[in-house]
Amino acid sequence: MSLTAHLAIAPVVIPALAAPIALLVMRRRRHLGIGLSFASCALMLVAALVLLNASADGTIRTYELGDWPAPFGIVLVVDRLSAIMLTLAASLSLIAMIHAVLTRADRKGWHFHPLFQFQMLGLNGAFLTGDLFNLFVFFEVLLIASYGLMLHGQGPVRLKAGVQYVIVNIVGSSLFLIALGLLYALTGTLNMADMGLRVAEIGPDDQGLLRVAALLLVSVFALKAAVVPLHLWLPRTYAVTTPAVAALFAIMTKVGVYSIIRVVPQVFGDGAGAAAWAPAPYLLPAAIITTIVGFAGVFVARTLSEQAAYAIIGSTGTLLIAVAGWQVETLTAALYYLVHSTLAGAALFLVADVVARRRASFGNSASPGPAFAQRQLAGLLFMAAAIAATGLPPLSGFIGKLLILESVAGLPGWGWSWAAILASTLIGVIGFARTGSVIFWKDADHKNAEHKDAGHQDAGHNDAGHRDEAEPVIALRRDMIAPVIAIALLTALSVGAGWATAYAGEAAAQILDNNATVRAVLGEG
Amino acid sequence: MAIPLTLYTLVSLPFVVALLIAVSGTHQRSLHAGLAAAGSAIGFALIVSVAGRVTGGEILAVTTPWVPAIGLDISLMIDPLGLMFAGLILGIGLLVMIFSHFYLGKGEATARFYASLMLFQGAMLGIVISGNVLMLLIFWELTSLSSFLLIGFWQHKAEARQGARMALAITGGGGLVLIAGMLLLGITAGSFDLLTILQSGDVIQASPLYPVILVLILIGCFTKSAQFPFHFWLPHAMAAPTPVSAYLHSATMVKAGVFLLARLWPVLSGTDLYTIIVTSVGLITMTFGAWVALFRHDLKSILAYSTISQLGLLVMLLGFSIKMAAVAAVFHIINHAAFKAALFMSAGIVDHETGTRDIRRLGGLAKVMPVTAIIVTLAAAAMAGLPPLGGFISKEMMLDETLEVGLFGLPWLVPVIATIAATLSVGYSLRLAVHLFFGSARDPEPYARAHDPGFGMWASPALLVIIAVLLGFAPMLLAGPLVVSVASAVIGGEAPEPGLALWHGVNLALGMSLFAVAIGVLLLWRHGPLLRWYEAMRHLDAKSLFQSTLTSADTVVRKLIVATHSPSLQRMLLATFAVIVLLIIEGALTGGGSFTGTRAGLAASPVAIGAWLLLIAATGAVIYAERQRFIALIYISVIGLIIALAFVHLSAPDLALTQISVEVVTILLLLLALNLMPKKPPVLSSAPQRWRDALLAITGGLGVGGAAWAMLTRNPNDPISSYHLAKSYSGGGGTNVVNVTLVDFRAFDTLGEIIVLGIAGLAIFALLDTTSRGAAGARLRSWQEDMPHSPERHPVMFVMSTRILLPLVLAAGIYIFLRGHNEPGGGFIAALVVAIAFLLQYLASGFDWTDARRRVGEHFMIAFGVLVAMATGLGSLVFGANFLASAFDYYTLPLVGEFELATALLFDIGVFAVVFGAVMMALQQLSHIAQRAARAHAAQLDADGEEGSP
Amino acid sequence: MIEYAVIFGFVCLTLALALNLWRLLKGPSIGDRIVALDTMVINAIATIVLIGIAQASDTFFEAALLLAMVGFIGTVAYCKFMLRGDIIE
Amino acid sequence: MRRVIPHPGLSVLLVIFWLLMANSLSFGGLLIGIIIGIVLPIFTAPFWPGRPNVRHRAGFVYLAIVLWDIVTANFEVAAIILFKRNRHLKPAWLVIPIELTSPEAITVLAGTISLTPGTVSSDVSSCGNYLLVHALDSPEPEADIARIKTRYEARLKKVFA
Amino acid sequence: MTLEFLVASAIGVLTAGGIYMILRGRTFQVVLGLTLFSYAVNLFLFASGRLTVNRPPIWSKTVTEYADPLPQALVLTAIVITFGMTAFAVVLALRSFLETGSDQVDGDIAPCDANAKNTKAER
Amino acid sequence: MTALPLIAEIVTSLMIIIGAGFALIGSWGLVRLPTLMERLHGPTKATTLGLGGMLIGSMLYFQLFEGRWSAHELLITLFLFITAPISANMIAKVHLHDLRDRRVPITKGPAGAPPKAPGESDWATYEAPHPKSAARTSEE
Ligand code: NA
Ligand code: NA
Repeated sequence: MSLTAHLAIAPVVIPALAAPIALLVMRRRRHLGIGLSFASCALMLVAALVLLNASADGTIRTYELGDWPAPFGIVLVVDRLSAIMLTLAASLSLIAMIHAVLTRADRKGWHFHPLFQFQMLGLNGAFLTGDLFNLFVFFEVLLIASYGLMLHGQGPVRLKAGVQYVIVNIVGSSLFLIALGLLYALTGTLNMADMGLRVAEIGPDDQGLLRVAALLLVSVFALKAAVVPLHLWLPRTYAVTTPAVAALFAIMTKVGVYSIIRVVPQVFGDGAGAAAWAPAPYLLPAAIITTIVGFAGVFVARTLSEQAAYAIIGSTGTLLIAVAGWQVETLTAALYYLVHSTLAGAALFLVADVVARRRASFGNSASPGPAFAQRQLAGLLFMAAAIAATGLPPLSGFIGKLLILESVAGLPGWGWSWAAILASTLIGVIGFARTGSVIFWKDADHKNAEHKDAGHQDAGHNDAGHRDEAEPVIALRRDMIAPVIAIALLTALSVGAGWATAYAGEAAAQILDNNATVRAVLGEG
Repeated sequence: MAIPLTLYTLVSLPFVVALLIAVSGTHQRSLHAGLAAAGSAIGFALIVSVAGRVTGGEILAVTTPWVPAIGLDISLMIDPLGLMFAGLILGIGLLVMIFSHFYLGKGEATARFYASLMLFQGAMLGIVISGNVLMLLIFWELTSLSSFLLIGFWQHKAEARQGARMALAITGGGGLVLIAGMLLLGITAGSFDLLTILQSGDVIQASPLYPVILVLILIGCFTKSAQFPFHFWLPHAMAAPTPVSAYLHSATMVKAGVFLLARLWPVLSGTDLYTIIVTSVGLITMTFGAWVALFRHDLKSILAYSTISQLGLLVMLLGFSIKMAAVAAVFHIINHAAFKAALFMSAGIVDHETGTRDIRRLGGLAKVMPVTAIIVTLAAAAMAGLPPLGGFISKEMMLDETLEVGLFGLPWLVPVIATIAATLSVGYSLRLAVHLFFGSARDPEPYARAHDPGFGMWASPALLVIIAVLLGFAPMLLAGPLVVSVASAVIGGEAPEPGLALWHGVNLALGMSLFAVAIGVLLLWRHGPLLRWYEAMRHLDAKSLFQSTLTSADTVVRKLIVATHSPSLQRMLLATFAVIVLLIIEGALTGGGSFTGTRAGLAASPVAIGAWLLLIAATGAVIYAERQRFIALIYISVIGLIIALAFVHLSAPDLALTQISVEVVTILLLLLALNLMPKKPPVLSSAPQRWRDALLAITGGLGVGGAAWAMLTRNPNDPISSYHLAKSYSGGGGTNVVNVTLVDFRAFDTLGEIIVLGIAGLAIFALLDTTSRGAAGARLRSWQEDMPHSPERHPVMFVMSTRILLPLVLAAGIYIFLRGHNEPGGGFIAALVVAIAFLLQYLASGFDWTDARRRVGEHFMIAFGVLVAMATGLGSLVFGANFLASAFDYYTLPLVGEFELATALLFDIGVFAVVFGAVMMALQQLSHIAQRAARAHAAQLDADGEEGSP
Repeated sequence: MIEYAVIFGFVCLTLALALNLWRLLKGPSIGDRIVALDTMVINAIATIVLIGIAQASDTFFEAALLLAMVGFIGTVAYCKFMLRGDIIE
Repeated sequence: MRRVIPHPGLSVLLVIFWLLMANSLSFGGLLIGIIIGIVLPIFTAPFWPGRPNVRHRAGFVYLAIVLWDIVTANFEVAAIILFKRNRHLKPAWLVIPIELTSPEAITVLAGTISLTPGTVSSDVSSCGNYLLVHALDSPEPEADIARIKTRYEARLKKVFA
Repeated sequence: MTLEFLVASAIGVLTAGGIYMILRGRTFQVVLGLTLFSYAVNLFLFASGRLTVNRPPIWSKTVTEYADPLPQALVLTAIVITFGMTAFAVVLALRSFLETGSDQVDGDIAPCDANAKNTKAER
Repeated sequence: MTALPLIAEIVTSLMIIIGAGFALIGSWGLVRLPTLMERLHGPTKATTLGLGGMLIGSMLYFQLFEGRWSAHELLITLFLFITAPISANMIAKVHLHDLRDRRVPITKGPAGAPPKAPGESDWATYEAPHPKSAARTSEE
């Protein structure tokens, strides 16, 4: 068996090796550790790109761990959707990693690099696995790593927010287990493809239980995706997190969305009796409300990082509007917009950091401060990120929104969807224009400039006395590199939209074609 | 040049130039202006080069697929309409670039200015030569964005920022509505290709969606072209530098709405709905704008309202749905572009040279600024529609067409109002020229400063005025063919012969025109009293209305968002549990089926019932003693014990072992934390809150318990675990199926699981390592023990017993580890047991004593464990098997007998190391915090002291 | 005969556990509760052994052994907490 | 030999422990048991500074006596719990002067006292020369003290000589 | 009285107790609530293999009936993971208390509000 | 089973009954005895003879009925012999601590407050062990 046959496991193996090795070398040889971490991200990207390319022809690759045949062992499934998610995660990881290292955010606490790699391990595992319990395990890996990263740098606000974030997610994980228990009790399997086959054979007497399981499972995913009303954990958590981490977290809600896209058609598709498309009637209204709430948050938020956090919620809502259609076209739109919105969210957090780092005590709050270094450039970056986040042309958000608008047209409730998407875009634009014009255009009058009280400080910053607190005034533009890369990727996503949408379209078709997955996972029989 | 190349060059040139300017450095004023002007000139030349072919009836088009999934192609198309607009954009653009160079001061950020201006030029050009409506939308929104940047160019001015945001909100918002309209249009027409759409007028007008499409598109057009009631952003956009106003807010961007109306004229016009809406909006805007313009004092404000009025005129003409009106509109577009841009530039000159734009402070400037006076007077005459200028001709045509249209069944309505509007136009136009240049100087200060600018500055407006004049004298020669071909493009068929001439004989239109001039002069004469009357009236200030709407929206939404999103864990959890409970209920009710299944139950033994009672009682006790945290903890351990018993009873020995050992470690953790926390906190929630929570809790309990009951009373559905049972020994080499599952069948899960523990250990370390610093350190240093304590730290019996226990428990741990594959046990449980053995030493002999005897760091253990597990997994790759494939075999040694070696054991070593490392890490880090914090602080102080000394 | 002895044993142990619970809930002092818990652990060990006899299986021996090995740690830790606050110092 | 097996008693205990864990006698098991019996005492030596040397024969005698006492005393205490009314109970604190000096020996004595029902070792004096014992029913405390000293402490002195 | 009833009702009671405690609003109680809830969840997951007495999944040639081993393996994994999560939550609760002096999960300044006092909507 | 000697069955049953009986008696003592110090004697019953009986019963059972030599029950006894006195000692210390230092309303019990240790010293619960005392361990 050639090494390429094992490529499917690479996105898991790479960070799983990098993390412990980085942990071992980090204390003595810091640069080696950082280099390792970088190399790992780069290798993950290479592996993901190879898988992306390999999946282009429509082959669904499976990888039976321990050589135990599916459905008895755990199986990894690489289809186009997985490949897209892996590529996205790896790209994002590089951006976040570059930013963390260049801004020295990785030095503001312990174990940034091991935790970061473990986070990637969790993400990649979740995107690869074809086993529902294994999905749970990787959820936990990515969550516990995210707790560590979220609290990186600490400080009271972060700690307080961390408590809430952690507890909500522990509750969510518990609910996941209940749903898993029900599904195993009913179907006797954990393999998703197998489960999809077995739900079709469940008797009428067990339909209620099956539907409960389906709804429970999807609401756990919705909690991760921060769908209203299960979104309340997100705004503060993301707003106070170290920006490089928040940028990486842009993909965390998408894990929830990914899971919905992965599980619902495969397990609760047409054949699932009472559970067939069980979450569908709630998904669209929830998505619409999420969109509005998210961008309303952008409209009223007073700091860039908060705006970014709300933008994440809003974009997830928009994304789910498309997902809720469950058609090839809508899923195409969803996948394209998923990639876009993840990068856009990351760009926003990074730009917020660029601003905060230059405005000292004013942080990234929308209050006029003194002029700061590279203000125009930062403003330009912000504008680009905001354009991306709101979905204005010329960046990919616009194409994404056009895709969604076109694909949902004519579906039930499409008028609401359109209104929500367009209205949310407008309020988002107004919100970003307001904060942007205050931060980048308005100068503080003298009264304001002297008024630098402690409450003003960006919550994300460390308390006094932390070792890296006293950094020199930013003279270099190195912290702009990561956001520029993010925006460049968004540009590439616009320019290559034809190719990207074609790939997404084929991925969408593959998602909805259960038979193909079943054949690939369980064999021809 | 080949046509595709020409088109692509045309549309990309401005962007390239913008980029060049942006990267060319900040102090290159002339270079910036030069690049911008050159870019515009080249573009203009390209347009001129194709003009002949286009006016000759050829449509130049090129298409490259971009996003086929949505029908978005890179499609460019130049027909006469596009040609005319492109010419205006580039021609006036060139003049504006030149003018700007002289207008802008030395310190201005010219790079940003010209880059934004070129960005706008590209976007605007894109709108008019897009061959795909989705492309058009992209450029449409880009003009809003670039206009935002340009209006806000003087960023330090509040009115600039506000004006920019307002313009963005209105035009950007309108653009979004337009998106909806265009998408529906394209979906209805079956294509987003402009030419296809233009040929689908019948289909679209027959569609039930037509009214929706129409209204949506019109909103887009009206917002962009500042039509009532969306007009108010335009006057505030005048905060932009004057060249910007001249370019965007008179000649080009505001015409985008008019352009789109013209572009879609064949598709949308001709219905009653269209005529009524477009005509009345245009009419109202034309009149209203003119009326307000009459009373403004700021030159640019006068011009802004006059622009609104003129745009209304154009919209109205297009709304008539009459071919000849369309011809009139086309001709007026050209006229207006010429005289209005000239006027704006002149306003800029006046501002530049006198330091004010307040018409009340100016007057008699003709003496000191003769050139400017001539330019403005001629342009104003054109605006007033006085002969012999082009404006006169187009106004005549307009008035003539009004006679053809009856609105609301009233044939006189449109002509009468149009005449009134024309009158007002004459009024404000004359006022502009007369009050500026004639009479006496009203304020000596600006007058004293005033003089004509240099040639560079007045050349551009002069050229435009010459065009405006020539358009009156030789309209057919200069504009005739263009107007005809453009009008044909608008109409989508043969345009009627326009007959552009100053003199059409005595007709009603001439009468109306004369009336307008006469009354207009009257208005100027009586302007003073009129102004006092006007200013005595209350005016609805659209800007403050907009601002206050936005502010109150902000306040309300903010209140809502803050109220609902203030970070409250309790709310988050309430929402979560409520959603779950509702969904469980929904699922059960909708799904149907019976609550109790058919599986026969197992009879409960007395000890089971006893244990059950214990568990229920202990749970109740936890709730009851909730705030007495220590006692609640004791009750919790009872529950843990009962659950371990339950696992024993229910054939799950591995789980019992796990439960017992995890329980011990958990209790230690909780006690360590509790020591530094309040032991008995005050009541937090009110009685109603507690009842609410209790209700939710009971419902949740019923739901989950009910689901468990339903599950337990059903027969299993041929679970995959029968395979595991069958293959455990033969395929996995172990008889403990649970362990074989953990280290073999589902070793990947276990890998993830140990990594979770390892990460938890690392994260805990990261979290606690900083405890000695900052607020936490201060709190720890000042921490007062809240209970009286015994002075004895290490009770002798305890210490001595743990010393004999250590080797014994370690031996037990090794045993549990080794036999885990075949009997209950395994790496995880063994690790906990071994960890507990060492924790006992910490507990009895203290942190320092034990820590000093520790040999391997926890970080190493965690890393080592993960690496061992990974290496085991990767090892199988060497043998051509998949990741984590296991191997085992039986060997026989003399005396020893048969024994088994399995790679799973190696994997289990990894499990052991990670679990041990993580558990030790968590407990160690959590113990002795206060003392360690004090010590760390002292060490820090020492270090600081040493650093301070030389 | 052994069956009856086992049933008798289960009844005794169940009663014993119930009595422990009573003391656990009643207190009055913390020490009383800790004693009750400690006794409960021992009775639980006895129960596990008896289950082993009743099921003629020594699969559960490890559970009993483990409880005997580590069950007292809870007791000791609770006591240490009452005495010193910091259980690992 | 001393270096490899510094504490033969502990080593033997571990071998027996291992065989009991395995619950079977096999050569393989014995082999592992011996390895463990050698390795673990060395490995855990730092955690038990000054491991005392024990006289094994005296130790076994002591163990036998204690086991016998446990059985008999248990019946006595059971009788007390079942039949003696609280008001007839005569609980008492016994203060036992001890001559043992090593903490290990004191611990064994205290443990013995606790294991033989009816008495619970409650505390040691801060100088280490008195043991505080609670007796459930001790009408004659002095006699109980004397019994403990002669029956247990005296023998322990021989064990930990 | 069947074992199934005992287990199901115990799961229900533990869930209810857990939810109630989780909603208490102070970190330590919440952690205790999570512990209760996780007991319930582990039992639930375990119960997905149905209840079996005296048939532990230790393979032997002579035995044909076993308890379902898979849920047991899953619960073991779940217990371990829950332990890691609980440990982290406990530490975080303590750390947050030490940093802020409050063990309440709510009632802290939101960054939202902290910045609001310096930031008025621009007029 | 019929082949088995009746005496074996009787002895095994007896051990089980004795074991369970003692466990119950110990727990009953926990309930009925007047204060903590007296109650502390109850668990030592369950520990020693109660559990001991049960374990001997188990050993006999596997030996006689299953035909397996089983002695690992002794290990449980071993561990309990080591751990039970520690538990009792620590609980007694808590009681002593409660009596004098914590001033919680607690009945001293029929035995009253413990006498002060003779000589200069006090009980270790009230006074940290002296530096050279045998009661002092693990201090560095
Ligand atoms: Na597992
Ligand atoms: Na004990």
